[in-house]
Amino acid sequence: MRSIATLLVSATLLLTGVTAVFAQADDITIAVALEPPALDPTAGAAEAIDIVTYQNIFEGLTRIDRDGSVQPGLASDWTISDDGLSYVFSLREDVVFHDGSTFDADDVAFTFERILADDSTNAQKSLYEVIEAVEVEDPQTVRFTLAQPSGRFLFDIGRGDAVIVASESAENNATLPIGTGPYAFVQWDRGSRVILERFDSYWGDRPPLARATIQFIGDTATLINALLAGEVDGTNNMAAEALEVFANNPEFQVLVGTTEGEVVLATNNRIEPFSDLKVRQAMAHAIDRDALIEGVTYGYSAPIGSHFAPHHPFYVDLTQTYPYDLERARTLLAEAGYEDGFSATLKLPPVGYARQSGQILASQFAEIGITLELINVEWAQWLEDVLTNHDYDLSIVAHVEPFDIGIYADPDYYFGYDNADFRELIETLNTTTDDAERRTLAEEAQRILAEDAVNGYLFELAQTGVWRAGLEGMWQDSPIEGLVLRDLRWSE
Amino acid sequence: MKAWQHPSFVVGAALSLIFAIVAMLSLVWTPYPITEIDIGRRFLGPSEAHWLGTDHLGRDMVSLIMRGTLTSFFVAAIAVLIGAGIGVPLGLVAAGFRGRAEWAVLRVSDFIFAFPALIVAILITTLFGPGAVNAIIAIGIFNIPVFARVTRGGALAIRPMAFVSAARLAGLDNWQIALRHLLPNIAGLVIVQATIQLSLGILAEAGLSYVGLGTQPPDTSLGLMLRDAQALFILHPFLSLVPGIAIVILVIALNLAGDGMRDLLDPRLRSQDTRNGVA
Amino acid sequence: MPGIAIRRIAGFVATLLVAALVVFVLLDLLPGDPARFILGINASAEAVASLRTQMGFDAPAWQRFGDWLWGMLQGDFGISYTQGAPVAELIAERIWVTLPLAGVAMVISVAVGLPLGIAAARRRGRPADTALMVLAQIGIAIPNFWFGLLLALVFAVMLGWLPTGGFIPWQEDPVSAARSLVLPGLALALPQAAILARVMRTALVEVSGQDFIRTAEAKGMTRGEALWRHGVRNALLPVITILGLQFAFLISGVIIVENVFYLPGLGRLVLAAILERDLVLVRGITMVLIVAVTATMLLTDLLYTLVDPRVRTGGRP
Amino acid sequence: MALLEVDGLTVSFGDMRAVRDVGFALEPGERLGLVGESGSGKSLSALAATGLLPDTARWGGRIRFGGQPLPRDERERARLRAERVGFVFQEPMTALNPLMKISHQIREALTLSGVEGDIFQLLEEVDLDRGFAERYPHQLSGGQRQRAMIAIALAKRPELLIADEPTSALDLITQARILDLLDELCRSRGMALLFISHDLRAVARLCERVVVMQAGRVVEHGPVAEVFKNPRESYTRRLVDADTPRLVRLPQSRPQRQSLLATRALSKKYSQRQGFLRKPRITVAVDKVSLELTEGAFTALVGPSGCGKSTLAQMLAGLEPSSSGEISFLGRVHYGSNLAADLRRQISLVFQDPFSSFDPRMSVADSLMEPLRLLPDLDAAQRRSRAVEAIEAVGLSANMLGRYPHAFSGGQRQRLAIARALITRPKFLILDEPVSALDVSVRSEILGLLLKLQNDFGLTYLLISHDLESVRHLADRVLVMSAGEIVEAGTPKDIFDNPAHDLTKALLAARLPALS
Repeated sequence: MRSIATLLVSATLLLTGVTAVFAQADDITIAVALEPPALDPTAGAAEAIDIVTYQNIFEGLTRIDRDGSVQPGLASDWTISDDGLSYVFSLREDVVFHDGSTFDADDVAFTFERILADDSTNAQKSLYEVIEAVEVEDPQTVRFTLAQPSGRFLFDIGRGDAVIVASESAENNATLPIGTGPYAFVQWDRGSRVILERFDSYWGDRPPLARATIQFIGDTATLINALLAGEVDGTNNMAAEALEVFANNPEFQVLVGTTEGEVVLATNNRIEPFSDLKVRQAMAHAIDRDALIEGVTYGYSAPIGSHFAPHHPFYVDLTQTYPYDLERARTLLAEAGYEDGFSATLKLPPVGYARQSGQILASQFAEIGITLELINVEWAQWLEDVLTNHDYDLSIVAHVEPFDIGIYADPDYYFGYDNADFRELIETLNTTTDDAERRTLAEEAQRILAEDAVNGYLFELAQTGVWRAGLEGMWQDSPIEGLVLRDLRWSE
Repeated sequence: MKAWQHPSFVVGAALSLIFAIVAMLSLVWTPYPITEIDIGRRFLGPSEAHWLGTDHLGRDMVSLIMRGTLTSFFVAAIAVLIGAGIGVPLGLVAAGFRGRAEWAVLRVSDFIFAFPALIVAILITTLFGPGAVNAIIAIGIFNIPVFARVTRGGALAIRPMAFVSAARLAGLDNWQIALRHLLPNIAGLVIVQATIQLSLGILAEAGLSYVGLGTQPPDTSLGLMLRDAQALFILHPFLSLVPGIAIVILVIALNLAGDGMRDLLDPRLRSQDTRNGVA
Repeated sequence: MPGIAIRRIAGFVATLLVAALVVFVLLDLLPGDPARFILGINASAEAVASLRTQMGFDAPAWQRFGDWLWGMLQGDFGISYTQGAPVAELIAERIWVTLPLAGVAMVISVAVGLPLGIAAARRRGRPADTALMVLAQIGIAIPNFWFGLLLALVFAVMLGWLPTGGFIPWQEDPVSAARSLVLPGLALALPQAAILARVMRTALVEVSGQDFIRTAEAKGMTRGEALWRHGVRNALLPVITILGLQFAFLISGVIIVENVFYLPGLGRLVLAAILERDLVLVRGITMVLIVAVTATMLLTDLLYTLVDPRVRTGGRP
Repeated sequence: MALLEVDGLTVSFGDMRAVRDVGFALEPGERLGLVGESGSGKSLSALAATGLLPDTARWGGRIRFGGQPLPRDERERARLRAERVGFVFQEPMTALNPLMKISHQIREALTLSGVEGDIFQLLEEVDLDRGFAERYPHQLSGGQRQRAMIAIALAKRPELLIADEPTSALDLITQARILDLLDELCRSRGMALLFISHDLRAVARLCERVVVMQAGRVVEHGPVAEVFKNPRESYTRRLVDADTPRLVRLPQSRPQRQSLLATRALSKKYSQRQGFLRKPRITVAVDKVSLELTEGAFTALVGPSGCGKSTLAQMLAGLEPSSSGEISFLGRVHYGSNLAADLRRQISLVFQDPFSSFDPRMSVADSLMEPLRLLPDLDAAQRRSRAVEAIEAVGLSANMLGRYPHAFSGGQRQRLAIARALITRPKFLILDEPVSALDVSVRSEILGLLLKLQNDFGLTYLLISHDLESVRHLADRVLVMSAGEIVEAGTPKDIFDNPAHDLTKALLAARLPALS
């Protein structure tokens, strides 16, 4: 009898004990879909790494702000030589790493040597190969010498791939990240969450929240439940179909913004029939972007007409280059010799937008006689088949790197787009530092891609944040991969 | 006892049959094509044009349920055929030859049982890519030991019967005895097990589809419909309830039919009702 | 008795060896380059090649198999490609979610399934029996991921009694940790409990037709007493066999339910590892799960031997 | 006042009425036999009298125990059984809980009845060594189990012992001992006995009065001596007649002294693995048997169960390989399983159990014609005519060929089994207990048929039986087998008059006295 009573008591405790710990004033739990495989942003491409670490644990010489602009980071100031080949950075003085060691120019040199080393596993190593030399002039000054001028150098060194690490701790950053950021790593319960804590010796403004938990929840339905039950305070990316749950709920705020992700119908320009411009134009005419955007993102995304983010200052609206026109599409197909249409495969990676876009596009292309066979693949297989071996007809994927129009200049890239004029244009663009000139060149590049209909340009992925009411300081847009915590605070 | 006097068998068999007919019908006709996507018509409630409304892509739910049932049935049925096609001969060999053959069959089936089914299913779909075919293979492999055991058990119960010795006396070898006497006498058992594995297969397909490794769009299955509707559960619970309830009813129907068949076929269980009745 | 135990244990070891070989071969066939996966879309071929060498992919297959096996015997499962941490450590972190979860589910299913099965068998043919068996049918037929979500919706979102998911490590807050396992445990246990109830009922009905039950009645017990004192223990024999198999099913169910309740267990780890081509990790977890399932089957075998004197004393096989 | 009074008892399962209007009474200390063939309702009547009917049964009528009506309340009835009635059932193998030690099962009976009793004393009373207390049922032989069962029944010091076919699963020697034990216990304890059996001799051995039942009704009752000596009802008379079959062996039409089959030092050993590393245990089933059968002879092979007689038969029929030794059949040597196909058709076997000897999924015609594959030259018409010939030879009609086995009674099935055995026109027939599974009333019909067929076709018979008495009038030669060896051989007269071996003597001693 006693044991039953004990059992009952413990069961009651279990059921009614501490329920959800509601957010206190300086504490937050944020849900993100993917768990990073490791926590070193300089040794892996996964966006999930940047979500946790970028500008929270680690910082670079520059940092990208919420509007995409380049701001001073660990470098308080810099000068650029007239030929655009030499950059001299003045470093901040009062910076310490989370392990207490001080930050100086040697750390900068170490970081870039590590990126450029032969056995480097930095995913974006090619971006930094423009660097010829990194010289320490004094503990607070570093000089970078470039092989050629680069219009995007300051942006690139502000990316997660180039955050500054210390030689003493770099090796362990995958599991025990030591950076200079406003938040220090506390613990990582694998499969569950990462906990960060405000770093009291941070050089900059003291962030309002003392503690942040990043919880990994992959399943949308589960995420909705967790938000509704008050177990998490927000997420940077809620599946579009579920936004309505929160849109009219006074306990939540929905923040829709842009990202750097252009969703394209990647087309293998190397092979028939896609090597034929008319076929690509016909396909472009057959895409009903509005229906697609409504269907996939419930209207939360912006259409694009070329490979360029709409929120970028250099953006040109080219969505009407090949407007939705089935008649025109059929005519073009006929002109190309495909009166009866053709069949093609569409390889889709395991992300919701790709799988759903694929289904809708297949239905749209069916109208002009193009039969798409949908092949769903996992990322590993996608990387091998599509990206590495170019063994595909069509695919749908989001290119999430900021300002990545340059990928079209590589004829060996998986699109197989080989245009000498475009290559020259991009080369000029890369070495141009003057803003107005850069704008002209970028606009021209967008136009070429749109007219050549290299890929089907679908839409810009939206950032669809859902946050508990009363939370402030979130980034509405996502000009760079990351979830920056420094400005978050609870109102009152 | 006559079949129609067994109410749960009648209910189960009738429901299973209805599902099967509806599923087969989808091969030649559905109210709307299931690949026809019309975003403008999404999330419609039940109406005359769409009896069960439309889903998040504006597809007709009735058509989807029909086709989804077909896929679920098909996957489970082929997996059962694989399991029975390999498992039954293995079981017969084990019971018919005993000795080393039996030892080997038992070890192999123990071995398959020891693998966590879903992990193997995931490995298989990773090897060959996700899709219905690989779901079939994965589920089918786990049906093999089940059928092997049922067959062996049934055949071992038949083997000591005098008519088997009579057949041996008549010059039949082990193979001939297995085919002529053992197999026909355990056919009922195998069919019962097939019904039960069919219902388990449907659940397994749903599970695989849930982790994204089962049926792939634009095709659909009941499990995939459930997965698609999950994130919409709060906004449009109907989209989850329809395939969910369809799975529950279908699985129950198959189980009832299988249990009923077992009652009807197994004279041992039947005679329990008149236990001690003959003395 | 010792002879039987030794034979069973020898079979156990042999099964594991073959399983290790199968797992190794199967995983070596997987398409997709793990190095490419880690480094992503824009990495250079050079970086990929360099990573491959670092990961020791250049040795011949048999040698890698041998190294792996030898390592496992010493508790070294290798280093995860994607997480850079020892696999043994990663598994050790997660296993304290998965095993307790499977355990909770097992306990719930036994605690619910067996009494219901006995109750139904006692009331065989009466409305209570029918009602229980209808419930059992429904329990078997509900896909457990769906049931899990419904549970979360009702008990976590609507009632707020239990968390919707997530997991606080045991050492941090054992009560919270235990609370996190209640709903997933229930979701996992439902079909198992339903199956157990049916097996128990069938077994008991079958046993109740046996002569020794009549003997017990003849001794002066009521039918209920005879079933309880003599029937249940005999009916447990088939149930024990089923329990071993159920553990294997539970392990599969765990993978799905861990996803629904975002529990940091082996199931989610292995799923992610497969998708990321972290072969070392997949292999390690698969082996651990196989060991768990095989060991459970071994245990149920031995338990059977304990319960049934016929097996123990080498009487009837 | 009667101890047990049953009046107008009916028991039914659904629409099936198994017992109708049955009545009998039992005085304290009296012994009553309940006799009938299977399905006559005798066991149900006894179970009904103490409230042990299965749940699915409905009963009506008047049952009084010690003058009081049988309580309606289940617990009260259980109490009655616990304190006043002991039971012994037919199948000792399954009547004991396999998971409990014997001592535990006896103690339970003591506890339930509230009687102070000593387990060892009870075991002693049923002639069981006290060491058996700590054993499990499967570690006991059939006779020992039945003794344990009796000890359980006696534990409560019952006024009435109900014994339901307590010996029919046991061999003859054990049967005689159990009957002796029951007799002695009833006598020493002054216990009443309700003895249910199909065996008239056993009833005559134990009981004072008898009730004869047929198809759920009482057909006759009265003192044993009277009923069995002068049966009034034809049914009873049939039963009594069947007890002493008056079979007439026709004189040998073609007496032949030619050898048909001979064995030399024929042995069969089984090895059973005991454990992973232990040596296998060798069981010798047949031990260097040498025998000879002459053409046209009727030889009986007699021995207790487990003596190896069936294994020997299997080797002779070519179903089992021998471990050593050889068999010479029609002048050609074989070793059991390598019997040549053209010789196989010369040997047939009739099995004990008529219910399992036909594949329920095959028509009678198909089953009968199965052995014809040994005669591949026959065409379809010839095969058909063989089947007709065979089925008519056993007294059934050709239009039954299309039916399935379930449509036939036990006796008919055994006729069909004989027809199948004859279809290849063999010279040699092995009869493995061909009538022991049949009701007594049809046994003599089948035996008569076998004798007639032997005469008609000049067959050589080897009849296997555990019952020496039953072969007395049939065989012209008897072989007695014990523990794998043939221990005695001779004419029935030799054997019965001058038994040499202990086993033979024991078998003869175990015979129950004939009714008349």
